Amino acid sequence: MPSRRASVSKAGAIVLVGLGLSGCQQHNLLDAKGPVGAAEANILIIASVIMLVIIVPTMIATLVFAWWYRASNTKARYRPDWAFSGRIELVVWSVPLLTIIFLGGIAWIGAHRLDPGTPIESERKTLEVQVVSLDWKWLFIYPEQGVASVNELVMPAGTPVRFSLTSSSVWNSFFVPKLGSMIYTMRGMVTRMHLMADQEGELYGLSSHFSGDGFSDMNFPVRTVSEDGFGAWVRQAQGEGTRLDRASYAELAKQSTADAPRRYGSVEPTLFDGIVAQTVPPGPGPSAPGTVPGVRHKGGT
Amino acid sequence: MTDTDLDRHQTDVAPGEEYPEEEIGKGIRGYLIGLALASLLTVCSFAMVRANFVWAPAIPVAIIVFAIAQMGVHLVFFLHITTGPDNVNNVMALAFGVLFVVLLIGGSVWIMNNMNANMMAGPMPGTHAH
Amino acid sequence: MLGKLSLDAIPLSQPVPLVAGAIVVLIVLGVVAWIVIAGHLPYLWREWITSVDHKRIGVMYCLLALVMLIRGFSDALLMRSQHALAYKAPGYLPPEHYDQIFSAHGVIMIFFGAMPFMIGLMNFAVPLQLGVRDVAFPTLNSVSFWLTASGALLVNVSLVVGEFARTGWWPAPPLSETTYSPGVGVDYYIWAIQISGVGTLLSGVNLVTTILKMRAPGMSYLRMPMFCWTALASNLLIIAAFPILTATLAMLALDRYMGFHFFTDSQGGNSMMFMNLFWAWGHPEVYILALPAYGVFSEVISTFSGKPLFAYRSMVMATMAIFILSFMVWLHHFFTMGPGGDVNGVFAITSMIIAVPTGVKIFDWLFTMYGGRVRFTTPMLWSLGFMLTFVVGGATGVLLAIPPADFVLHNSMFLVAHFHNVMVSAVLFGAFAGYAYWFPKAFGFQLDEWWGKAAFWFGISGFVIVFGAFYWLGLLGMTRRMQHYDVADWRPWILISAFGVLVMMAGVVCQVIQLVVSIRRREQLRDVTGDPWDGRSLEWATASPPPVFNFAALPEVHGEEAYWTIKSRAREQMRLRDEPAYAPIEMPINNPTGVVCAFFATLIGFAMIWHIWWLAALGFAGAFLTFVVFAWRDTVEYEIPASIVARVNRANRATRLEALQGASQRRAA
Amino acid sequence: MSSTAAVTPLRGDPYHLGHAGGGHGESRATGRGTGGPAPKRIIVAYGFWIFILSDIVMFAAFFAAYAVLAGGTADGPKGAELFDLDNVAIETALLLLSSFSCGMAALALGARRMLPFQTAMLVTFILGAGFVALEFLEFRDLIERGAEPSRSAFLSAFFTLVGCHGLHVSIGLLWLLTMMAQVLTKGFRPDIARRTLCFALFWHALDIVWVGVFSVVYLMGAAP
Ligand code: HEO
Ligand code: HEM
Ligand SMILES: [Cu+2]
Repeated sequence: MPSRRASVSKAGAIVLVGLGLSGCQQHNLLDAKGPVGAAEANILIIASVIMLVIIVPTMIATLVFAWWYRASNTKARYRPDWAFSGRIELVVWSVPLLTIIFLGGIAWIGAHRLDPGTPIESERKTLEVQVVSLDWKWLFIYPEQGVASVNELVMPAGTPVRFSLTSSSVWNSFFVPKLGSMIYTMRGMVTRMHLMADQEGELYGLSSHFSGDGFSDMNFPVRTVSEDGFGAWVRQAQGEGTRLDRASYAELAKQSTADAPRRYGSVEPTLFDGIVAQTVPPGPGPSAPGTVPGVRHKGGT
Repeated sequence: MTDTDLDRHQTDVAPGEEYPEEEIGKGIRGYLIGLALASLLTVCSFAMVRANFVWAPAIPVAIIVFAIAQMGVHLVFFLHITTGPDNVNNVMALAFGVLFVVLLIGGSVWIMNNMNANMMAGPMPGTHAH
Repeated sequence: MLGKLSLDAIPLSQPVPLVAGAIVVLIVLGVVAWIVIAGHLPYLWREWITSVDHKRIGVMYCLLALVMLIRGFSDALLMRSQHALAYKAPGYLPPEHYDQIFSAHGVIMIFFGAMPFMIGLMNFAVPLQLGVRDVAFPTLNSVSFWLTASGALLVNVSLVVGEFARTGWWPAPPLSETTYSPGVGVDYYIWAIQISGVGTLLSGVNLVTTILKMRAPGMSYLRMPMFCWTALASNLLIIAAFPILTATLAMLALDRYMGFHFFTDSQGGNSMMFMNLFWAWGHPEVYILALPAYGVFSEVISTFSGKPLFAYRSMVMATMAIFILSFMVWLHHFFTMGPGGDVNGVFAITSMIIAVPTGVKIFDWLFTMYGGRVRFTTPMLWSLGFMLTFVVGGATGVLLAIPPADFVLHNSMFLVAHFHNVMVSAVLFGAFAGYAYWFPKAFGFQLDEWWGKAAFWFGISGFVIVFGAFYWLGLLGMTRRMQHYDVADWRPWILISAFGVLVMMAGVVCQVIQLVVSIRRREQLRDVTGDPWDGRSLEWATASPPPVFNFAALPEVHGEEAYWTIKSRAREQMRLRDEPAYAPIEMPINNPTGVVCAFFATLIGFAMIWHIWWLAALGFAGAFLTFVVFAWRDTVEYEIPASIVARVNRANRATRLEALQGASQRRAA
Repeated sequence: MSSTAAVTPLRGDPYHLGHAGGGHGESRATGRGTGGPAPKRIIVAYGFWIFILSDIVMFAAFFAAYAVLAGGTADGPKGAELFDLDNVAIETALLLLSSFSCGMAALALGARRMLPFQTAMLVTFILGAGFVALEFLEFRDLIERGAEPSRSAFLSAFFTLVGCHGLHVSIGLLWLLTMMAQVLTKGFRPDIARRTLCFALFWHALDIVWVGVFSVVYLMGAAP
């Protein structure tokens, strides 16, 4: 993605923040940390500005007309029969229409260029990450590295990442606001998305599709690290030893909330495909009331 | 506007007003034509599947065409949609109904086909780089 | 015998819902006891509960809506206070309860707040504006209302018996399937919505038939008031969209009750299909709500600007364009499910096109004020508030309709802000404008302006604060439906929105006070002429409150603004129209079909929710029997003698003549 | 402004498409222009017509679900293995003939002739009941062969779509009996005549839906 666009969007973001809203930069998605997010923020700002050009005068006109033509204003001319003007109608239909043609063009192009399935061009080799949403935590599998992590996403900055996403039970939506696009995770299906981080740092990721009682805890830190840092993290994970196979996955798939991040040193290679193909049993859903820590159940069953 | 005007409009709209009765013979003829046409189309549809003289991929298309034709026959000869009173409204309502039915079925099939295609397991289907 | 129902269903371990439920039950019982003891029951039964008069039914719809809006608002208060407390803390509402609250809030606000309000206003005003005596099917109208009330009752029963859905206002599978929602919450949702949905559908059929087939002599399509046009469009949408919801929820029910596989994630089921079908109803639904509100604004702005609606025909065209377009955009609710660029692109563009006719409406309202004499009454204030805030909500809608923007804003608080921005400013403000505008017509006295204006100023300020904060929270990446959070950046905005809700609450309180004060001061606020606002359409041509038969003789319509034409002529000639020749009038007899049907519907719903099959069968049999008994009646109408018609009409004519002469004397002075 | 022409009863088809003056109120047609509210007969029939259209939209939703889920057989039986087209052909014939006899009943109703009316209604009932019975047997047979609705999404959608139509026909039969009884006891009163015409509308509409069902579900499902 061209960086000029990114800087335009940054300028826009700074303008918005400048409106007395400082101190919120850390999570502001207009200040994106990756090309996808930057392009989306850019579109968001451009479209807003274009619409504001129409909206603000309309609001002002509403106030001005209402005030000037108030019943008590004897200076205003009362035209009780004036109810049509071809010229005004022409303007009234064509201005929104032209604006929409323009915005529609942006939408059409954007829908294709920024479709989550569209790969990101880069000299670096794309990293594969498989994502499984569980009740209520995230599992990230790095098939090429043979490691996996729970509730913690580590990715090298400057390297495009291709996510393949599915769910162990109900739907969720994978979303890292500062990187851009979100996409649903659904059992038995794979959605795909490409993202890239520009710089190292720690970001915030979360589920943006309601998935039940433990939903509020479905967030995770995203650490974007250097390439070396990523290698180090993989080695560290490999050193931790525990293996993610069908048995340990079945344990993991049970409902729980606010699990601390943890890693698996090796992963059964066909696990993700098995989850998608549903040869691995689904997350079991709620068990008997009161057995899930932090989740109490109310009568009714 | 006069009183008699108002009065006329009131009696004009008295509830229960009926149109002169249909002539029975003419009525039966209409239904008979409808029955004959509908039977013909039904037979054609069923024959289409039974007989194997038609190019297979064309069969569903033909069935759809016959179905649409038969629905038309029913509308005209059984529901009297073209001759009933206040026809414009009836036909307009029908047209909107058909529009929404087409939008709903067509839209759903189109959307769901795309979704299913994009969400298949395995490698990315037709990775579309632009 | 009792299916799944047992004492466990009452949440004895949970004080908050139990106390809330107990309070509601006590209030309801108290009101009922008071009615019975004070001896009002026979009157209520005869004149209201069994009434088939469209005006009474309209009023009851609005009353139901007002009560349910307050219930929905208290849910909003609970949610905002929970958030205020739930920073890095569990707050006071555990997730399984909080999840029920936002689900109930959405359901109640949309199905039992906004819908009945709009249907109530249409019921009340449309036949009057068309210059006819009632809707096409008066008894059916009563059935519709009581079925809606039955749905509302079931939702409220879930507060104390069992639980409500924890799946949001659209119960998306697989979360709503039995595996993940084994409780009765989703079943309450399904049956409450199915029952009230039937009511809504029937009322749609009723109003469409009324508008297309029953208009005063001379009232051609292009002479109908704008509100009738928007009502027509809205009810056509009901007819086209509600069956989809019925079918979809039936499929969900079959999945849950009989192990079908429509939306399950196994055996070939497809959960995405639910979203597809739900939004094929859901999007038209938001215009079902918005269109009548647009109609109210058209009436109000034109009346209080003292001018005809600007570019009436353009408005008609825009209304019908919105009607058709609204059926072509539903995918914009799931851009992020991954349908691909082409599908997203097409639906993005169709969605955005709706901005064109809506914009035309905004501009035409603007030019209606231009050259007018604007009176800042309460209904007009609500309308101006709408115009000022709705454009922002509409623009953010267009923003969300751009797929790349939606990819970061979907399901965020930005979206929550968008839809409240449009629903509160269009639907709620529209409802309040219509309420204040037609109240004097319905009851014969005006609402207190001071308290009304106070309600407006508190309401709109609170609204801007709450949802302004929500917009910003969305840009900070906060998603909807969170029970607690641990992001420090969000905290100030959440506290601001909590403050805003308190301001809104002041508005709600003012609104209630307004009603009480107005009832107590009704003699000072009396509207004797039947035309307190100097109105332009036919509802102002009859007395306030209108007699059962609405018009002594159906008015003859000349020109686009039926009553304005009549009134102008009267002012020119300094005399009223000639008295019509009075004739006896046949009106439908009040009957309890509606309330009896709804009784059985409630039984069916409750029995199905708790799997009490015999009770459900009993309910079905009872409902069928009710229909047969209704169909077997021999006399369905009674006659109002011409002498009574004459007396009622002459009384109104006398006050009008007085007003006419008074006005001319003032002008002369 | 007004002419006495409006009072003369209208016959034939004065409302044909493209009739001028729809916009400006000079048309004399009842319900459209200066004529005032339409007569009850038209109001009732039109209201019911609208209701039928909404019912058809509901069927459209079930059709859409069927179209999308027809492939979701979950390795279970497919349509081609299950459907017995002879049975469907008989069902179709029964329903079509019942539509015809229902038309005869409507004509007899118009002519106020009790015996022909009751006979035609009875024939309609028998044909309709035959249809429902055949469908019931078909469903029972399918379930016995293990093709029950909970087997796969395809079967769920199939049973629901076809069953929903069958349910409509059954309700229609109940209604039919009620109308026979009403006409018998109360005669051809206008309100009862109106209701009977609505029933006829309903019955014909169900036949139209059936055309969609046998074409899309059975014939296209059985096609190789
Ligand atoms: C009354 C209710 C109502 C109304 C009127 C609208 C109006 C619009 N809505 Fe909104 N919406 C409503 C209720 C909802 N919407 C939603 C969600 C929603 C989403 C999905 C977002 C997501 O889930 O990620 C999109 C894309 C839109 C788009 C639009 C558009 C384009 C309009 C347009 O109609 C707006 C048109 C108006 C405009 C634009 C302003 C006036 C125009 C002028 C002044 C002309 C000039 C302007 C331009 C040329 C831009 N809506 C949801 C979410 C449900 C949920 O998820 O729970 C609800 C309830
Ligand atoms: C009057 C003031 C109102 C306030 C303060 C308010 C507040 C809220 C809040 C806090 C939420 C939850 C947001 C979240 O998911 O975190 C919400 C959701 C919602 N509100 Fe409101 N609301 C108000 C009025 C309305 C009205 C009038 C309507 C409809 C006509 C409405 C419809 C909804 C809907 C549909 C939801 C979504 C529920 C869901 O997520 O399933 N609200 N509202
Ligand atoms: Cu929408």
